[in-house]
Amino acid sequence: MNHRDELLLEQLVEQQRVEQLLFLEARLIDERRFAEWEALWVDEGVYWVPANGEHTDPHTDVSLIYDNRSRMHNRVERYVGGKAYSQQPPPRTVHLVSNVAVERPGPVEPGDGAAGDGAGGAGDQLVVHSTLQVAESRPGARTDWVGRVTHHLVERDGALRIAFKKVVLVDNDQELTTIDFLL
Amino acid sequence: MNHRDELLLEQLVEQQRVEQLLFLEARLIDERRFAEWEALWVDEGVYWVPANGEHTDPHTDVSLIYDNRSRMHNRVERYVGGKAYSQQPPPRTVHLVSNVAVERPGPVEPGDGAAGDGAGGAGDQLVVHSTLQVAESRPGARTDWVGRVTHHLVERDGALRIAFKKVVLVDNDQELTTIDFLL
Amino acid sequence: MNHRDELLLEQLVEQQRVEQLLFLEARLIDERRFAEWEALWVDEGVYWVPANGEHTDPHTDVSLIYDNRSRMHNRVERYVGGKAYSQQPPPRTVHLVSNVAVERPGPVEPGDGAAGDGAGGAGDQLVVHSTLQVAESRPGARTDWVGRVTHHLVERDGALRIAFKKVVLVDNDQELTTIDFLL
Amino acid sequence: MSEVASPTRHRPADPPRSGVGPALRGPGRLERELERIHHRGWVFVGHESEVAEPGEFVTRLLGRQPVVLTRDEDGETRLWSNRCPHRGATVCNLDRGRTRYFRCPYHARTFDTGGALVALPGEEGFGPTFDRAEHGWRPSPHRQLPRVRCSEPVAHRPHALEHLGDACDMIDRLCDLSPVGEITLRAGWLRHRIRANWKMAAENVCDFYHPPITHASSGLAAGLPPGYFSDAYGGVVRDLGGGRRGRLPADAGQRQAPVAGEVQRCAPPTPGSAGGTPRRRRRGGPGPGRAATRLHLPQPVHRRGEHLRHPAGERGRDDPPADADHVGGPSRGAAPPPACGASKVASTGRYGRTRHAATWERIQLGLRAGEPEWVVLERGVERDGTGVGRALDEIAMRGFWHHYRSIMTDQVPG
Amino acid sequence: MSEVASPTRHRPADPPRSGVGPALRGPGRLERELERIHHRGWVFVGHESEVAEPGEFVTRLLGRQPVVLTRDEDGETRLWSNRCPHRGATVCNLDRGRTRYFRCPYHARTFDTGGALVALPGEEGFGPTFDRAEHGWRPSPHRQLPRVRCSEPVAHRPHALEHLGDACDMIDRLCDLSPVGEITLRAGWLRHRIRANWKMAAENVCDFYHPPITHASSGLAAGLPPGYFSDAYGGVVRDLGGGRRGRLPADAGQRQAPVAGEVQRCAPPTPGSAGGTPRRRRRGGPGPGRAATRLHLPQPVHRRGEHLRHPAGERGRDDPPADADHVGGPSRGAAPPPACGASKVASTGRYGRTRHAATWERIQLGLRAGEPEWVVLERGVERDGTGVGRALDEIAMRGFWHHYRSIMTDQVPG
Amino acid sequence: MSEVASPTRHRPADPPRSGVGPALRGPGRLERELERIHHRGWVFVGHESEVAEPGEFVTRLLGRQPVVLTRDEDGETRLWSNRCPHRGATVCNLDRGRTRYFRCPYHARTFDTGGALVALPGEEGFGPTFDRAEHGWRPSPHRQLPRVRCSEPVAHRPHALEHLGDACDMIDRLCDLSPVGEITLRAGWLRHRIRANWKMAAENVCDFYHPPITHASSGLAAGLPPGYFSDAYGGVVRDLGGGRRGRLPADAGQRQAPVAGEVQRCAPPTPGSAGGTPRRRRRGGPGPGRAATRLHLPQPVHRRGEHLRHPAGERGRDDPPADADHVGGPSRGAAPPPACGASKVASTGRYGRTRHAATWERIQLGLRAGEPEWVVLERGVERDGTGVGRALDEIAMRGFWHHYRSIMTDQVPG
Ligand code: FES
Ligand code: FES
Ligand code: FES
Ligand SMILES: [Fe+3]
Ligand SMILES: [Fe+3]
Ligand SMILES: [Fe+3]
Repeated sequence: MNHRDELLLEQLVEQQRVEQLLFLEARLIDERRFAEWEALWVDEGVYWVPANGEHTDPHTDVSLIYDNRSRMHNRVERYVGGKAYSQQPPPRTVHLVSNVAVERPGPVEPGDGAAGDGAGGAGDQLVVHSTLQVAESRPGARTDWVGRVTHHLVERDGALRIAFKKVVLVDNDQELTTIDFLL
Repeated sequence: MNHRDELLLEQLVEQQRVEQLLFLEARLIDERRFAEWEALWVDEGVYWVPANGEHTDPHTDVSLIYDNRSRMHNRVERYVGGKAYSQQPPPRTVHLVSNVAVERPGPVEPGDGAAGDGAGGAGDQLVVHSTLQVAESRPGARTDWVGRVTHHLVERDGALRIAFKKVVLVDNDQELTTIDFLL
Repeated sequence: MNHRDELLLEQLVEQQRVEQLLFLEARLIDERRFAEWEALWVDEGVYWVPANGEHTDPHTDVSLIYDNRSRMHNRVERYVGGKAYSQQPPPRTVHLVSNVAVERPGPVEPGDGAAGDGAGGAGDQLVVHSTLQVAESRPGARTDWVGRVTHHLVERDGALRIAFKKVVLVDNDQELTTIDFLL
Repeated sequence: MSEVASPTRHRPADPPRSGVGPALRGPGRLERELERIHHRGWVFVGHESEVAEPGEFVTRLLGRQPVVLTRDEDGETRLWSNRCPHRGATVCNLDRGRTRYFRCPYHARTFDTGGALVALPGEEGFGPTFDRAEHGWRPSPHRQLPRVRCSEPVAHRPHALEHLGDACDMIDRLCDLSPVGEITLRAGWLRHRIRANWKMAAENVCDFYHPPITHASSGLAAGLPPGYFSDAYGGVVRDLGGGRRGRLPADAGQRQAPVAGEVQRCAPPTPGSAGGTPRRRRRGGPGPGRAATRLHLPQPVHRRGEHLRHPAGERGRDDPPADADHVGGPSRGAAPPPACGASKVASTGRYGRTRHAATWERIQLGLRAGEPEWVVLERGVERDGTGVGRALDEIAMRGFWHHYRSIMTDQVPG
Repeated sequence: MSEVASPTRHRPADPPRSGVGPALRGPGRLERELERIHHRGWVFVGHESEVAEPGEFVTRLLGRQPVVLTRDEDGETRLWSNRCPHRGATVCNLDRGRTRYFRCPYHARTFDTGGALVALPGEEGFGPTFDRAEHGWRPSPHRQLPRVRCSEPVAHRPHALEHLGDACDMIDRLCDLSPVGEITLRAGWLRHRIRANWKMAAENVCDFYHPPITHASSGLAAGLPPGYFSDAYGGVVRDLGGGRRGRLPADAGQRQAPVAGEVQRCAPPTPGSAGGTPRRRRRGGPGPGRAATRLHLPQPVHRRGEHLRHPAGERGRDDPPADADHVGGPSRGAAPPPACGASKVASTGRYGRTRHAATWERIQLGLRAGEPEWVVLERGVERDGTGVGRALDEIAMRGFWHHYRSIMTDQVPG
Repeated sequence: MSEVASPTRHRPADPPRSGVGPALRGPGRLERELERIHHRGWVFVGHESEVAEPGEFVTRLLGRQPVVLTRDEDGETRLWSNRCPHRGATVCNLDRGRTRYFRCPYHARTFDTGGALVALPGEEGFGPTFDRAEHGWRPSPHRQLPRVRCSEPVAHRPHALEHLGDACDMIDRLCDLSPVGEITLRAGWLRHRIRANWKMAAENVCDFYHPPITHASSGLAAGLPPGYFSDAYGGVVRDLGGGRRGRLPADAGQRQAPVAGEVQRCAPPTPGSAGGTPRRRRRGGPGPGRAATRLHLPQPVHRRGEHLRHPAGERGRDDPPADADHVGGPSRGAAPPPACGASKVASTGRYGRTRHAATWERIQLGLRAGEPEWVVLERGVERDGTGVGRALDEIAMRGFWHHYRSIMTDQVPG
């Protein structure tokens, strides 16, 4: 096994950790284990779903979601609460994660959400690209949401945790039905 | 490479075997190589596609599919037979597998199909979670089926084989078009 | 780690290289970095999207796309040019790649595009199977394209490059909307 | 041709030509069908075992009318219009569940299982004359659930029984299969989407010319003798009038259990039978599995372009205490379904569903041609006068269209 | 019942029954609504700050009419029919952008921002009498944008202001919140697809009976006192006639800023508040964030089967120089929206959108039942004579349907 | 305006305003078009080379009528209504194939390629007078395939040839390009879904004002000289009456092969040219590839809401023995298509398809505005009297709408 392959091997281990984290995140959302989902995040985490294209600034342009941890918490509270008091089924979802690619050191690429949102990839962060499909089912309507995702992951207490997540839906500039689930 | 990474490395090899098995299963179905698909199963295999949510019991609730090996065989016979005698194109499918996660030893989680269906993960079984999309095309209709899948895999004669497969479609409580293909 | 696992480990490294190449290709298309996409190809590359099923011959049957490098170049030129002179948004896409499987040495399988198109897997080529979904968004229309893909990859100057790509859409025998993007 | 021609039932020299084509399309037809058949006629809404306990509920859609079937605190089944009397929202939005109160998600008017308005916001603002009793949940128009063996929407009980006609006897037979004289239907429903006119599903269960073809393989798989569906085997099909039909297989009298005509065996999954674990074996047993029955409820729901999309509710059941050995042996142990008359309810197995859906969609495509409008349903037309046809005769299909035409032209109530 | 019954507004003994059901369906209704309301009436098309610089443009759809809003070289806002005068293609196919020329993608006729035809292929072939001036871009029928505070489609300015009525005052209040006396709306729009009749969104903003329920959690989250939406808290709802309504919360006078009625607080995301980077802190500050306002523009677009799908344009804005501290404190610092009258424009927060969409879809399902056609909107009907209702009274909903009926029966122009 | 206004073809002072808008929508219009044009008129159904051998078949949809084109045991091409004469199902459900018998999937009635009923279940039950000969497969109404050079639906051959008019000459030219005097069309079809009215595709092939724009880049890529499509280059467009048009490029006479007007070069893929394997080189050669021709068949199929979705069948072909060198050199070696008249069939290349679809969808959006209804198609109107226009003149578009109006108002048969 030559040197290049050894480097790849290290990347493999990292890749496996990253993939399994993303798969776990997906599963926690689908199973509505929101407390565990929140526990994947660092306190200063930022969760951003921009609207109207890929090159917007969350401070000057409207977003579909732009949450700090406290707003994330409120959001999932609403999901759980809405279920409790009335006969309203929550939407069912399946999150399909693919194209997981860890960004290797090198010049920072623009457009990854690193600039303008204060969550730019500091030295100890892993920047991870992936693609996401969310199959949503509610009574009478099946919708497939698809987008490209950027995670920033940091090591905390021996585990990878999420510092930043940006989901650019392919149709975020079009009419959309209600998003009352986590992307 | 530290100890944690070595464990991960072993998992990588296992992960690779598992993924490739699932990809092979998908391909055999898409290419209608049903005999080879059947050969992936152990004789006592159980193939279950529940209806009406995630928490049903196949013995007391209706299922979309709940097959033992003999019923599986009848099923694929019908697929092949239906094609033979009449001018009816079979549906074309592409199975997309993602989020493959091998369940690591630990307390058994409820809701994995381990309870209530008699196929619970005995010690030598690998419990594998994944997500599945099946793109189906028939004349005049393209449908995307999405669900979460649990496989139980066992080692037989040096190869992994399928002992149990459960597919929970995201919309299994809604009106569905005909399922005349393998999920 | 036994011998079988060591072989698997080598395959893992190769698998990682292949997957990351396919993910990169997907990303370059989605970000409309067409020049970089072209650079992934060898000069004699062939890009084929057959119509009307899986078993057609590009020399005697119509295809949706059947390009050599020069036609690929013209194609992406048109994509860029069409955008420039008029107020017409290009379609937005997300390519989701899954089920990546490197074909291991053994008897050549029929139907992989190896025969009849002159790009058959010579000894130094990697034959890679995968599944592809392309989520397309244009004003007023979201379409999901799904197909099975075969890549032939060759080592050039220390990097994997694409010698052949065949995309069999699941509904390539049905009415299709316009394909004015790379699959 | 603006209306459906009646098959000429008694003149064999004149081939009966049924104007099926126009009955599947044309502006306004669906609206009239909804009004005359699905909103005004008898429609199966649910079995009382589905709401066995007080507070249990299921929601259904009858044509375009959403309803809630529930059981009140006194143990009575109740059927409510799932349309809030305030501003019209659907009050209950789950498929099934159990609750003491139904709270409308819009302005939170809250009703109990007996329909009483028990809470509303800002009640004082409605003035001193406001009377909660006048603002309760509305019963679903002209539908109630009496305690017949098979629960049924009934306004005037005699009328409903008359509507069911001979089907009542079949329901009795079904229930008699159970040691306790009752059945339960709590296993849930399967819901289908079929891109064909809803009447394709209804007419199909009057069609006994197709089983030898469509059901050949499943018949063989179920151990039926070759030729089982043929004339020669000796069964008969009856046109009972009013859209009802009966079928009696030749071997009906030779069975242990009183098996009614349209019953098809549909063995439930039996993973244990091939060598399961002890635990599975204990639960399901090694035999061919317990019998199951399925109801098939075609209903129009949406209109898109030319097609009517209809979700045919299909419900499976494990008849509660009876096991396969009890009801009739391994090859044909089936319990009759609560077939509820008027060609709107019929039993069918799961295997057949797949092929039927494909066939109905093909008919939809074929009949869109428009020319000719009619189809020829002539087998056994010379036997129509007797009301009894041979096994493959199309007598019941002719009866179906005759009855449909009666309803749509006001000759009889739906 | 072919038309919408008017609520009987002054006879409290006669419960007002509004025929909402038929207003949501029926053949030809949408066409008539498009003609009378969306194509003929005043409809908000855009704010002039969206095209701040010459050559900036946005494209919109007014009912079925595509338009381009742009600013010409002289700095004037212009509204063009986005339908090529040659062969009818949409000339500009981007949501927004900046350009000097609009070139039709079919045959390349090219127009400048002032609508002049500046290039066409093969001009010589059109003969010596061809005059470019007769072949320019057409202004959108009867709509122009004057420089009122809130940009508005206006043909005869007095008429438009009359149409806006008291809403003009609210627009003034909104703009007065800005130190420079103007606002900008350049943050982009969110576009929703809701499977319900478009009037559900319009009527909803006249419905003050629902906030205590639907908005309870967001009200609490925003720091509103318990009971804020109730009668007892003291606010009032006014039916201003002509489809306009006003709402005044009890605490309106106690605030620093002149807050108009329908304003809801909708804090923008404030990741910085939990400990962001210095840079973020500089931009957004650690407080609850700057105020935002959103416009809500229900519009019918497509018809599929029974449903009307409508994209409700929703636009967010950071009012430019004002920050949260300036406009009203942490818990209720909101800027009024440019509510543009006629129940076609209303403010709403993002939180509410999710729940509203679900509710409107449920109403669509409930009212499809057809029986009964009407709904009862009676709260406070005995106070209708005064034009002022209590906080939860349904006076404005009655006014909405009264005005709708007037438009649809030609009693008043849209 | 309920009908399409005719362009005033001979009064240049009166700009021709064609009422295109109403022709694209309105209740009942599609039904009338289907009846008058797609079900009653001459429609291309297939080329006899597609069913070269006995038993080969292809299935097609003509408007709403499914048909099977096959070749019987005697070598004759036959066209059958793909609607079972029994109960109406589509008998054959594959796109193409080869078979001796067609077996209906519902009740298994079986027909041979000559349409004879050769098997049916339970035949004895139909009585002694049952005659298989009366229950055969129905020929598709008024359509048959004679052995004209380009297969064509023809009832009375003279009429069909009259319908084709000058197109016959073009078909002859096409076939003359082949050494054996015949062409084959066995390469399969591409099927498109375009969200625009089907007439957009039909009218487009009468529009020679757009090629300089839409096809500029592909023209350059194909080696055409700059200005090739312009008036100055010297080509002409003819209105041949009856919806037919001709186009003659200026260089038509300078070519080796007799190239008819509407032919566009559409080079097939030539991967070999850049350095393929010897095997590929043998098959395709290193040149620019062999010529290909494509038919373009717009057809309405489904209606969803406002739009007509139509699959335009597009078929590619490698003309059998001729290679590129033979038919006309590298840059323009094309074989004329079997253009079959009446603006229902036209040739077009694949490159253009992408852009055309987008344009037609934009026209659909633009013309939905409704105001004004008409579009101005005036280029060269002063030359209409001669029947010959310059290269960019809109004479053929005016002719198209004139003919369309004639058909729809019964002045001429479709
Ligand atoms: S609609 Fe149910 S409470 Fe108002
Ligand atoms: S349609 Fe715009 S230039 Fe012809
Ligand atoms: S419909 Fe074809 S055999 Fe009955
Ligand atoms: Fe059947
Ligand atoms: Fe609200
Ligand atoms: Fe063209």
